[in-house]
Parts: sequence; C-alpha cells; structure tokens
Amino acid sequence: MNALAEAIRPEVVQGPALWQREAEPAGEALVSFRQVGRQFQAGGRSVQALQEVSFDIRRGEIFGIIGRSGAGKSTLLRTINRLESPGSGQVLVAGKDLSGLNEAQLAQARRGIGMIFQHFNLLSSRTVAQNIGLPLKIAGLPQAEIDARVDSLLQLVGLEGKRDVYPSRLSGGQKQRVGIARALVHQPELLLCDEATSALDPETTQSILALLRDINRQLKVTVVLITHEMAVIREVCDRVAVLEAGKVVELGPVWQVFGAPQADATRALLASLNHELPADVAGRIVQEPASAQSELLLDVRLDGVSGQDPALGPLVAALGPATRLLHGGVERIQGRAQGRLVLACAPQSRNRLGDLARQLAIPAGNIRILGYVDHA
Amino acid sequence: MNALAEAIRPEVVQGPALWQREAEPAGEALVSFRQVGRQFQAGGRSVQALQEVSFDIRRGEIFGIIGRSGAGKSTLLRTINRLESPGSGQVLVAGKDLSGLNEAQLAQARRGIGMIFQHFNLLSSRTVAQNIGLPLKIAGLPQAEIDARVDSLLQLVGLEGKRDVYPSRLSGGQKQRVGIARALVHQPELLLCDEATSALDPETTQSILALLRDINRQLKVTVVLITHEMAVIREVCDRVAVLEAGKVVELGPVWQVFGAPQADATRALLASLNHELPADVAGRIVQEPASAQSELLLDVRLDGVSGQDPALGPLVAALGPATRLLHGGVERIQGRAQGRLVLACAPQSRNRLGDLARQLAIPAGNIRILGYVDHA
Amino acid sequence: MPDSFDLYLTAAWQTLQMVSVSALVSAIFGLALALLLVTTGPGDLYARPWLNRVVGSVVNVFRSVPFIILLVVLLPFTRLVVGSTIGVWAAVVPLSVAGIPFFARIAEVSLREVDRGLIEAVQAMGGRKRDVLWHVLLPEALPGIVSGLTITLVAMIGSSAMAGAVGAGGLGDVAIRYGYQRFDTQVMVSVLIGLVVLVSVVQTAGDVLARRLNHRQ
Amino acid sequence: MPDSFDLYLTAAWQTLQMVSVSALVSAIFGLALALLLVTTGPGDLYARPWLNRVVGSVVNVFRSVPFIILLVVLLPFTRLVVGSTIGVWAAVVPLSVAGIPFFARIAEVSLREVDRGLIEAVQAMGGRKRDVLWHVLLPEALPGIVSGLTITLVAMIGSSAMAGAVGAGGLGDVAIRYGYQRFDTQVMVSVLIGLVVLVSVVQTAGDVLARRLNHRQ
Amino acid sequence: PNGIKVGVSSTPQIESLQIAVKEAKAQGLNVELVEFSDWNTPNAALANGDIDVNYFQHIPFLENAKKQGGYDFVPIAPGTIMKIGLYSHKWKSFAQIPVGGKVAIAGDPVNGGRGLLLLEKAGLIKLKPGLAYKATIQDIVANPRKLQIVQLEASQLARSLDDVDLAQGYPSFLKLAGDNPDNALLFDGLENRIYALQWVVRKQDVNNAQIRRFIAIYQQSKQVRASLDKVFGKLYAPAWL
Ligand SMILES: Nc1ncnc2c1ncn2[C@@H]1O[C@H](COP(=O)(O)OP(=O)(O)OP(=O)(O)O)[C@@H](O)[C@H]1O
Ligand SMILES: Nc1ncnc2c1ncn2[C@@H]1O[C@H](COP(=O)(O)OP(=O)(O)OP(=O)(O)O)[C@@H](O)[C@H]1O
Ligand SMILES: [Mg+2]
Ligand SMILES: [Mg+2]
Repeated sequence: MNALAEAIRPEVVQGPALWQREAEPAGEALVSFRQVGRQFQAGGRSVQALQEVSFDIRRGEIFGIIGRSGAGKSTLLRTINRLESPGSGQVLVAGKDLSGLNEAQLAQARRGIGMIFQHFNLLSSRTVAQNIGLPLKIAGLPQAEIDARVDSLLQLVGLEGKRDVYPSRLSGGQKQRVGIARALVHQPELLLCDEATSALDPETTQSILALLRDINRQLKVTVVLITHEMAVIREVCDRVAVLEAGKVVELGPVWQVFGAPQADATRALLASLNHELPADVAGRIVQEPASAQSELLLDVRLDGVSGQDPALGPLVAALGPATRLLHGGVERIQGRAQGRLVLACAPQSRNRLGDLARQLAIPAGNIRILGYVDHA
Repeated sequence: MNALAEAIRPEVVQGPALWQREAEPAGEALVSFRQVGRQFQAGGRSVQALQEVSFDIRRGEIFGIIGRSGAGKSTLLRTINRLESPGSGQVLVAGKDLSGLNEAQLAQARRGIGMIFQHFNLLSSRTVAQNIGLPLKIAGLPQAEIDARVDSLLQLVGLEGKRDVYPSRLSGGQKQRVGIARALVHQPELLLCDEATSALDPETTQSILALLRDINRQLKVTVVLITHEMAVIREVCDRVAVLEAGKVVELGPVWQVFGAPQADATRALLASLNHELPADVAGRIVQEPASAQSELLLDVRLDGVSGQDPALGPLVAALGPATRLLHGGVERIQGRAQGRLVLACAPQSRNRLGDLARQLAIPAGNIRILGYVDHA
Repeated sequence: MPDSFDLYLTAAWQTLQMVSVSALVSAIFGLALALLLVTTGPGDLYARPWLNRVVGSVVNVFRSVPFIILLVVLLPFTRLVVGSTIGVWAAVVPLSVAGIPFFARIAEVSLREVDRGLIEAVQAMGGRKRDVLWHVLLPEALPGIVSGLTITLVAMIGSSAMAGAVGAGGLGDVAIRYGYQRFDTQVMVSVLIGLVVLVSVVQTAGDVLARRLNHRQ
Repeated sequence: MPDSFDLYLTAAWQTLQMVSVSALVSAIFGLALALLLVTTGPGDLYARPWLNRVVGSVVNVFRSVPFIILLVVLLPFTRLVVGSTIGVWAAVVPLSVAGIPFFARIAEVSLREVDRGLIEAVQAMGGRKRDVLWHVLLPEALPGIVSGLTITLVAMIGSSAMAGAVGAGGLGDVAIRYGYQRFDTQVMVSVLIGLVVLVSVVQTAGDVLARRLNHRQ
Repeated sequence: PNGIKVGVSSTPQIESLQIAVKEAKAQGLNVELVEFSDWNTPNAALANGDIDVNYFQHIPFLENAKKQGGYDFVPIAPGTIMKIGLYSHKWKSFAQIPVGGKVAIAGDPVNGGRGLLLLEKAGLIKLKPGLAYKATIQDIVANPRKLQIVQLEASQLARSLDDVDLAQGYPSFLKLAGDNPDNALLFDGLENRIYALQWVVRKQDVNNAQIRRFIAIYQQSKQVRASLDKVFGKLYAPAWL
C-alpha cells in the first residue's frame, strides 16, 4: 500500500512495518468533546441525539465509534467539522472551538479535515474525476497537479476506468469509493469516516482499511470511523467508543472493549462477533445428559487480558482427548488473542473446569456450561 | 420472531423449529435467468454489466448473490422485477417472461415481489408510516387495515417512535429499516434485497436476518439477497452465486462455495472471513526456525466436506501438547463445521502432517506450513 | 378621475376574481399538460413520442401568441364558453388559455427533477403508471409546483392588466386607464401599491406553503 | 399593407435583438438575484434575513407593475442607459427590468431543489460560501435553470410584442399593429407562424440543452 | 441634420403617411416613420428628442398630456378628423335599448369622453355640465335606463358589438372589422374640429422647415387623399382644408 505515500505525500518515507508498532502512549487530544448535547425536533417529538458526550480523540489514533442505528454516531461525527453545531457543550479541534471562527478560518480549518459521508454526497453534475478533484480545485491548486493526484487516487480506489463517468452511472460501491478518494485527496490531518465501507465488498473493504491504516501510520493522519462492521473496528481501530441513545456508554482500547464489554449495548453489538451459538447446535442442547453418548457443551471466553494464546495441550489434558471444537475461534486484536470456543467434551470433564481456567489463565467465570448434546 | 407471523399473515401457523430443517430437495425454479446480458454506456465507454448469466433460483430458498463492487449484482437483481430490462436473454419469474406482460399484469406480478433498495428510495414527501403503507394503499386496502399492518411492521423494525417522521429526519439505519418494512408490508412471495442490512448495526442486522429466515421458513417466501457481509450469507443463505465482471463464476450451496471456493473472485471475497493472518503474527513469520524456541506455524483449513467437527485430541496427539491456537476458528454453515485454524506447534511436528490430515479427515492439501515464529 | 375608494375595491375584487379563477383553471389543466409532457417523452413512463411532440407543439403555439393577440383570437371561443366577450368572465378565458401552457412549462421543470429511484420504488411495489403520477411525481414535485404556481399567479396578475382591454376591469386596468393614460400619477401609484400588496401576499403565501410542503431537508 | 418579405425579416431581426440582449441581461442579473434570495434567508448560507426581505420586496414590486406601465415609468431610466426612448435598445431596458425579477423567481425554485447534503460536502472539504454557490448550487441546479431560462425567453418574446409601444418593432408588434389594430388577419397569421417557429426553436434548444446538462439519472 | 423622424400611432392612416414619406423622399427629404402601438410613448419620445414631430393626437388629448406630463408642445397643423358613431348590432334605435343594457365606450380618457358626450347627445345619459370631453363615467349624473357602461380599448370596440347593446365605434375599425360603418345610430360629426389630429412639435421646432415641408407634402398630395378616401370613405375630413 505504498501507492498512497506516492499518491498523496511523496516526500514521506515509509514507516515501520505495521506489526512492530507498540501501543502508543496516551497522546495529545486532537478532538475534545465537552458535555456535547444535541436535540432534534421531528414529527412533533424531540429527540435527544446527543447527551453530555465528553471524551477526547487523540492525535494519531484510529478511533472507532459504534452504536445501534440511531444512537447518534453520525450526529457526533458531524459536530467535529461543525456540519452540525452542538446544541450545548463544546467541541474542540486541536484545542480550538470552531464555533468562534469566521468563514475563512472555518473553511481553512475544514481543509485539514476530510469527510466520507454515509450517503456519499457526490455532485451529480461532476464526473468522478471532477468530484475527487474538487477539494483541490477549491484550494486553488493548478489543474495539472489536480489531475495527477486524482489519477493516483483513482488507481488507489480501483476506479481508473470510471474517470469521466457521472456518479449516476456508478454502482453503490463505486460511489462510495469516489467519496473515499475525495476525502483523501486533500491530505487531511483528520479523517472522518461515516460508514465508509458499508457498500464495499470484503476485498475492497480490506484494501480501503489497509489504506486507512497506512495513512494513519505513515502520514500520522488521525481517523475517526463509524462502522457497523465490528471486524473493521477490530482490525484498524486503536480505541473505540460505544454510543447508546446519545450517550457514551463505553470507551477504551479495542481489545479491552471487545474482550470484556461492560455495557449491554456493547455486548449486543458484539454478539455476532462473539460467535453466537449456531442454530444447529443450539437446537440440540438439553439440560441433562440424555444417554451415554451425550457430550458436555462448554462455552469458553478468552478475553485477552492474560495476553496468552490458548494452548491446546492443557485443554485436551483437562477435557479429554475426545474434545471437539464445535464453533468459535480466536481473533487477534492488537496482538491479543480473544474469542470464544464452543467445545464438546466428555460429561465427566465437568469437574475439571477450574483446572481448565487455570491452564488457560482466564477467570473461572469465563467458562460456562451450555448443556449436553447427543453425539449424533 | 413470531411477531412477523402475527404481523403479516396471522393465519399461518408456526413452522418447525429452525434447526430441525433438512436440506431441501432441489425445488422448482422460481426465477430463471437464461443467457441474460446487459450493457451500459457511460463516459464514452460501454460497460458489460451482465454477460450470459444463466441459473435458477428455487422456490422457497434464500439465495445469496455476492461479488466485487461493480460486478453487476444490483443490475442482475433489478432484471428480476424488470426495473432493468435485460439487453439480451430472458428472465423468467414463475415460468413467465415479464417482458410479455402489459402494464396491469406487470404491476400485478410485481405485487408479489418485494424489493429493498440499495439506496433506500424512500419518498421524501411521506412520513415513515405512509412510506411503509404505500404498497398497501396502491393495492387498494382500506386505511384501517393498512394502519394495523404498518404499526406491526414498525414495531418489528423498531421504529415505533418514528411513525410520523419524514425520512429526511432519520439516521441511515433508520431509513434502511423503513425500506425493509416497506418491502415486507405487502407479503411478497419473492423478496429482493439489495444490501438490505449494510447500514444496520450487528444487533439490528441479526434481528432483520432472523426476520428474513422466519418469513422464508414460515411463509415460504423466496429471498434473493445481495450483501457484502459474508457472515450474512453464511447465516441465512441456502445457495449463493458469485458474480465477477458480469458473469457467474461460482454457484452452489453456501457450505460448498464457502468451504471450498473454486474461483479467485470467491476466494478474494472470502479472504476476510477465512481469518486472514493477523498482522502481529504475519510480521513475525520467518522461513527457517531461528532458534530452539521457534515454533512451526500451520494453517489448517476445514472445508466441511467430511461433515465432522475437528477433534482436538488427535490434533494434540499429532502436533504435541504445546500446540496453541493463534488465530482462526470454526463456523458452522448449514450444520457443517468450516473454518481455518492457525496453529503454533513444535517444529518436529512437521513430519506428522499426513497423520493430522487423516485424523481430521481433511485432504492433506488443506494443511499448509506458514513458517516459523519465535515464541516470544 | 375617481375620488372614491370604491373604485379600488371594485378593481381589486375584479382582479381577484379573474386571477383566482384563471389560476385554478391553469393549475389543473397546466398540471395535466405538464404530466403529459413529462411522461410521454421517448423512454418515459408512457413513452408516446408522437403525442409528446404534438402536445409540446400545441403548448409552444399557445405560448407564441402575444397575450393581447390571444385575447382577440380567442373572442369566438370566449363567447362560446362564457357567452360574452366582455367582463370578468370573458377575461378568464384568455388568461386561462395563456396560463395553462405557461404553468405547464413551469411545472414540467419541477416534475423532471423527481428522482428516478422513487419512481422505480413505486413501480417495484406494483404501482401502475397512475400510481407513479399520483404517489411519486405529484407529491415529490409539490413544493416546486407550488412555487411555480406562485410565479404563474403573479404573472397572471400582470396579464390581467391587459385583460382590462376586454372590459374586465381590475387593478391593472385601472392603473393603465386612469394612471397611465390619463397621467394621473396619484391614482396610478395607489393602484400600484394595491398590486404590490397583492403580489407580496401571493408570493409570501406561496413561499410559506412551499416550505411547509418540502420535507426533503 | 406590407407586401414585402422585408417586413417580416426586419421584425424577426428586431425581435431577436431585443430578446437575446434582454435575456442575457436577465439571465445574469436574475441569477444573481435568485442566489441572493436563496442564500440570504434565515438559516441559509449567508443568513441575512433583513437583506432577504428587502430583495424579496424589490422583486415583488417589479413583478407587480404591469409591463406596459413599467415601460413608461422606466422611460427616463431607459434614456439614461441607452440614450434614447425609442427603438430596439429602448425596449431592451424594460424587457430586462421585467425579465430579471421574473427569471429570479424561476431560478430560485430550481436552486432550492439542490440537495443540502451536497452543500455540506463542499463545506466539509473547506469550501467557502462562494464555492458552495459556484460548485454546488449553480452546477447542480443548472438543468433546471436552463429550463427556467427557456421559459423566460419565451415569455420575453411575448412581452416584446408590447415593446412596439416604444417603436421597437419586432414580430409581436407587427402582429399587434396589423392583426389587432388593423384587423389584417393575413399578416397576423404570417407573423404568428414566425413567432411559433421562433418559440419552438427556443424551446427545443432549451430542452435539449437541459437534458444534456442533466447527469442525475 | 437632413431628415426628420415622425412618430405615429398604429392606425389605418399609416398607409397614407407612408405615401407621403415616399413623395418626400423623391423630393430629397428623408422622413422616417416611427410607429408606436401606444398613445403615451410618442409624446415621451418627442419630449426626449428621439422624434421630431408626432401625429396621433387631437387637441383634447394634447392638452391633457401637456398638463400631466409637463410637456412644452405646440400643435402646428391639423390633420384628419374622424367621425365616431354609436353602433348596435341588436337594435335599430335608441328607444329599443333595454333597461340595464350594456354600452361600450372607449377606455382611453379623451375618446371615452367623446363617447360619453355622444351618449348624452343621444339622450341616454346626463353628464355634469361644463366638462365637455373631460367627462368620465363618474360624471354621469343621470342614467335613467341604468345602462352598464363598459370601457374597452379603442380597437376592441368593434369586436364587442355582438356582446353589447350599444357601442361607441370608430368607423375605420368597423370597416376593417367587416362592418358597415355607415350604419351608426348617431354620429359625432366632422364639425367638431378639436377632434382633428394634430402635427405636434416641441416649442423650439415650431418653425422647423423640414417638418413644415413634410406636412405640406402630406396635405397636398393627391395620392394621400386617395388613400384616405379608400380607407375611410365619407367618415373623415381633412381638417386642413
Ligand atoms: N435532522 C434531523 N431531524 C430530526 N431528527 C434527527 C435528525 N438527524 C438525526 N435525527 C435523529 O437523531 C438520532 C441520531 O441520529 P444519527 O444520524 O446521529 O444516528 P446514527 O447513530 O448515525 O444512526 P445510523 O447508524 O442508523 O446511521 C436518530 O434518532 C435520528 O432519527
Ligand atoms: N445506469 C448505468 N449506466 C452506466 N453504467 C452503469 C449503470 N448502472 C450500472 N452501471 C455499471 O455497471 C456495472 C455493474 O453495476 P451494478 O450496480 O450492478 O454493480 P454492483 O455489483 O451492484 O456493485 P455494488 O456492490 O458496488 O453495488 C458497474 O460497473 C456500473 O458502473
Ligand atoms: Mg449514521
Ligand atoms: Mg449494487
């Protein structure tokens, strides 16, 4: 993904390989929300879209915002570049309250902030290339330079063939990629992404995520990212905030929030990631062993706190050689193995669960007995 | 999710529990594509959006369509209800070519087909309730009945509070849910979903998927579903087609296509699902063992063909008790365990891989040596 | 020269009558014509290119004739419709005949702005063409149509001055006869103030209504 | 009675001159006014509610005055601008003065249709207000504006008939003089055919251009 | 400068004027006719110096224009004088006109006054005394038959005959409209000289030789007279004779 470095800021040398990166020290705040509130009127009711939101986004991090549909994520993001003005409270960007700026200053400040919109917001009257080049045109760059940058971004998002096509002629994912390219073209210091990959296939999503990670690491771009794809958060974010009904209900490093979610909202959001019990297994569970062939079903949650990868030897030693992995697995988040294993084992292993917890270095509470199934 | 049965067709009794369901016999074709082609002109080039597409969608199945952005998925879906007319070839719905119908007949046929649009397409001049009720209004139902149905659907998609709000006042996910409710309100026999959950959080996505599964099972609604979320395909689809540059490059039961993808496009799409090597591991791999503490890294792919769940005993027996699960896991697709395990084990286990393959009942080719890592 | 307030009141009443009736007629038939124009073009909903060209040409013909001439040319038709060629009702006929194609062209612009995706949505749910007209084109274009009707109304108030030529009276006619032709600046200014008030009321009402009806943002 | 083809040619040329110049002036100033109207309302881009009300009122005033009166009231201004009160150029002034507020109201409708999300996009990329005007409002509304200009042009061809009051001639004036005042149906019909052709050409060209410029669907 | 501009209104007289222009040209005098379709602008244009002389108004109209517009104009020669009449398609005599009948008169100030005077002469109404042609509808003091008086534009009067019981009419328009202009129930005769059209100039041009020469050509040309006779028959008189 060095293409980006070339495309955007040729002078930057390549950063260290990604995996070598250490957890960064708590950095300086780039965005600070201070008691931010926002209320809307609609259909005769008032909706409190944001409520006493207070937290910081640090310079250089990739910050995720998740939450249920309608939780206020987009509204919060939009207060950062003041497309939405907070009804109460303050939003500081680099220590400054943008509400105090005049038009020219606000525009100048916004030039340092890129935004990818949930609904793309492409200009229908401009071709793909013209849409992407617009921020540069507005900034007054010469056309030759604009063309060069636009071309390399087109390549980066895989739309070389659609250069002179109008947005109405694009597929959903193609539109989204135009929106991404447009948000990147003016080398923002801060990038706001509102569901920037929702319309993209997994492969393209991966390449866009790699791109985001790249500009984050190499160009020190701070990224704020709303997404419904927990895998995306897991893969690229440093910290994540969980919004629920306009309030921040959880905030922390991704491995912590994902590994040991505290709020109900978080748990609900992560449910799918946590490998919910598949229907074919769930349907067969009974509370007492039905026969001699019955197996004990265990749910083992690895929260990554110990930092250890689950060793299978002790596991088999504790549960017996007939132990089968029915479902679940391990994901690595920020270098920590997290996940959930649904195991089937001999019913008598029931007595050795404390042992198992010790072996795997997890709290005993992380092991749950689901019941018994007949080994078909 | 019985709410739906009440909401939509009160007379239908509840079907069998989901997990009891058997693989259905190859059913009758509800939608048949016959050599379908479609070409667009844009920006001076011509784009072959569809090319010789020929396959059937069976009555009663949930059929997934996946493919890269711009592959032609939306175009294909739109030929089913003839929002797009195929440039060449035929699309038959219930054996009939809709192109031969007059206006009234086409409208009648479309009343049996629900559609959820990629871009929602909500009428800005109508409130949420009016948008949802529109198909019924068009069908001439009395207002009281419309209201009743709309209310139960509003509840189903969790938008009771937004009944009289106009779409411009909704968040992205709320809009999408209105689109979903609208597509369901007139009890279609065939439901076309174009990225119907892309803007939804995982929890809402789950409930919508459960809803789809429910109407599929209980009301025998055939569902055609485009999505970029492979997990969605895995969870609800019976069969899946993979489109690439307008052509169908792979088609089959989900467990087969996902378990043993044949086409490059499929593999690329599934890459993320297949638990690509996490960066922190990938960065540490070397080709030769560096020291005595080095571990062998194995990539074991379970394709579900054998139908067996991986037993951990034999695995440990083959690879040694120090074996650790670094990454990956098992997913159950249509009752079959599939997935990929990245294991770290003693270097000398290298000689016992054939044994391992036998034990796990997988082809030897499914086990790949990734290299060595130092056990930090 | 008129010394009574009555003159103004009568004139205002005549203008209101002429314009409101003509506007109503123009709104209905103009909108119908606009729908015809928008839906019968090649590739459109009803795709009758031939009809489209005929309707377009008829609209063009009526828009080509200067109003004062139209007034005269229509006299036999006017007599047929309202039984007389003089008076308020006689003015309504040419005002409407001029207003219909004018408003049709204006409404056409707003109707063309409607997002095709919405039309598809209604078609996909089994809507017939009339449903598309009724549930998509008209309601979605409504704010623009209301603004267009406002423009038409104001233009009609202007044209109604000329309709004074057929003895319909009205504010504009008074302005021309008393103010303009008799150089009576005082009367003219008074009448013009009346016209300005009328136009402002119409414009403001139209603006407010259009804003109310617009739920797009 | 004119027996020569010359009469028609001269008249057509006069109409073309009057209308094209007036249309150009109206397009420029009308569009500027429309932008003012659209952007200065409360809560809008430039939010100057006071200015907005003043501009709106001025537009209303000019739209309230019947064209024939405007023509005469403007005579001193006309002389100031073009140095004469008769002829084609003298007609251009009142035609423009009437055309500007008319077109402003029409363009206003199209400008108001522009999706707010697009304005936000340009603001978010650091666009200033003028960038929003230049890169969003104008280009996105352009198809509608072109259609609106077409309507204005055709209306202006109609009004130019009255420009005979200042001896400017033109097709419409010939129609009035010969047809209306001299009851010469033959000349009138010939002239009307010319007008129909002119209007049809303008309308067709406007339609084609608007369609070309519309990349929305 | 060589040549003059003459402002005229569009009337059927235009042909006779064009003939005069041709004759003047033959004699080396360039005359340009500027045709106005309105009765206000020719005076404004004259005041502004855009034309040198106009020929479309009679004395009452001129007096009114001078007073209201502040013009310093002088009528230097008379032109034609037209009869006007009261016409009806429905009735043969004034006595037949029903109570509440509709009567159309000209909408412009001066001709409207002339029409009212004619109605008074016919015994249908009574006007405030002493106003003469300045009378308006408001000055009607007695209207025993409760006639509804409708004001129309001059050329429109001829087109309204089918819809009214009685209309003031200009013979020239009636003739052009295909009616017989001689069938008036009552004429306002040619003796009323103040209704003769006037050649009007700015005060400083009273002695302008070119203007005078053109007027002379017009007044003396046989072809001009022939043309006028053809259009107006007996319903006009040359007031300069
Ligand atoms: N312009 C508006 N007027 C009224 N209500 C609004 C408006 N914009 C947002 N809301 C409401 O505020 C709440 C938060 O909206 P927001 O768009 O921030 O949600 P979100 O978290 O981004 O949801 P999603 O994931 O569905 O996009 C929602 O309930 C929404 O209906
Ligand atoms: N109206 C159109 N005019 C021109 N080209 C079009 C049009 N609609 C679609 N295309 C092109 O056809 C191809 C297929 O488009 P389609 O919308 O079917 O893709 P898709 O598979 O749905 O992609 P996505 O996942 O991004 O929504 C794309 O390359 C697109 O650019
Ligand atoms: Mg959102
Ligand atoms: Mg698509």
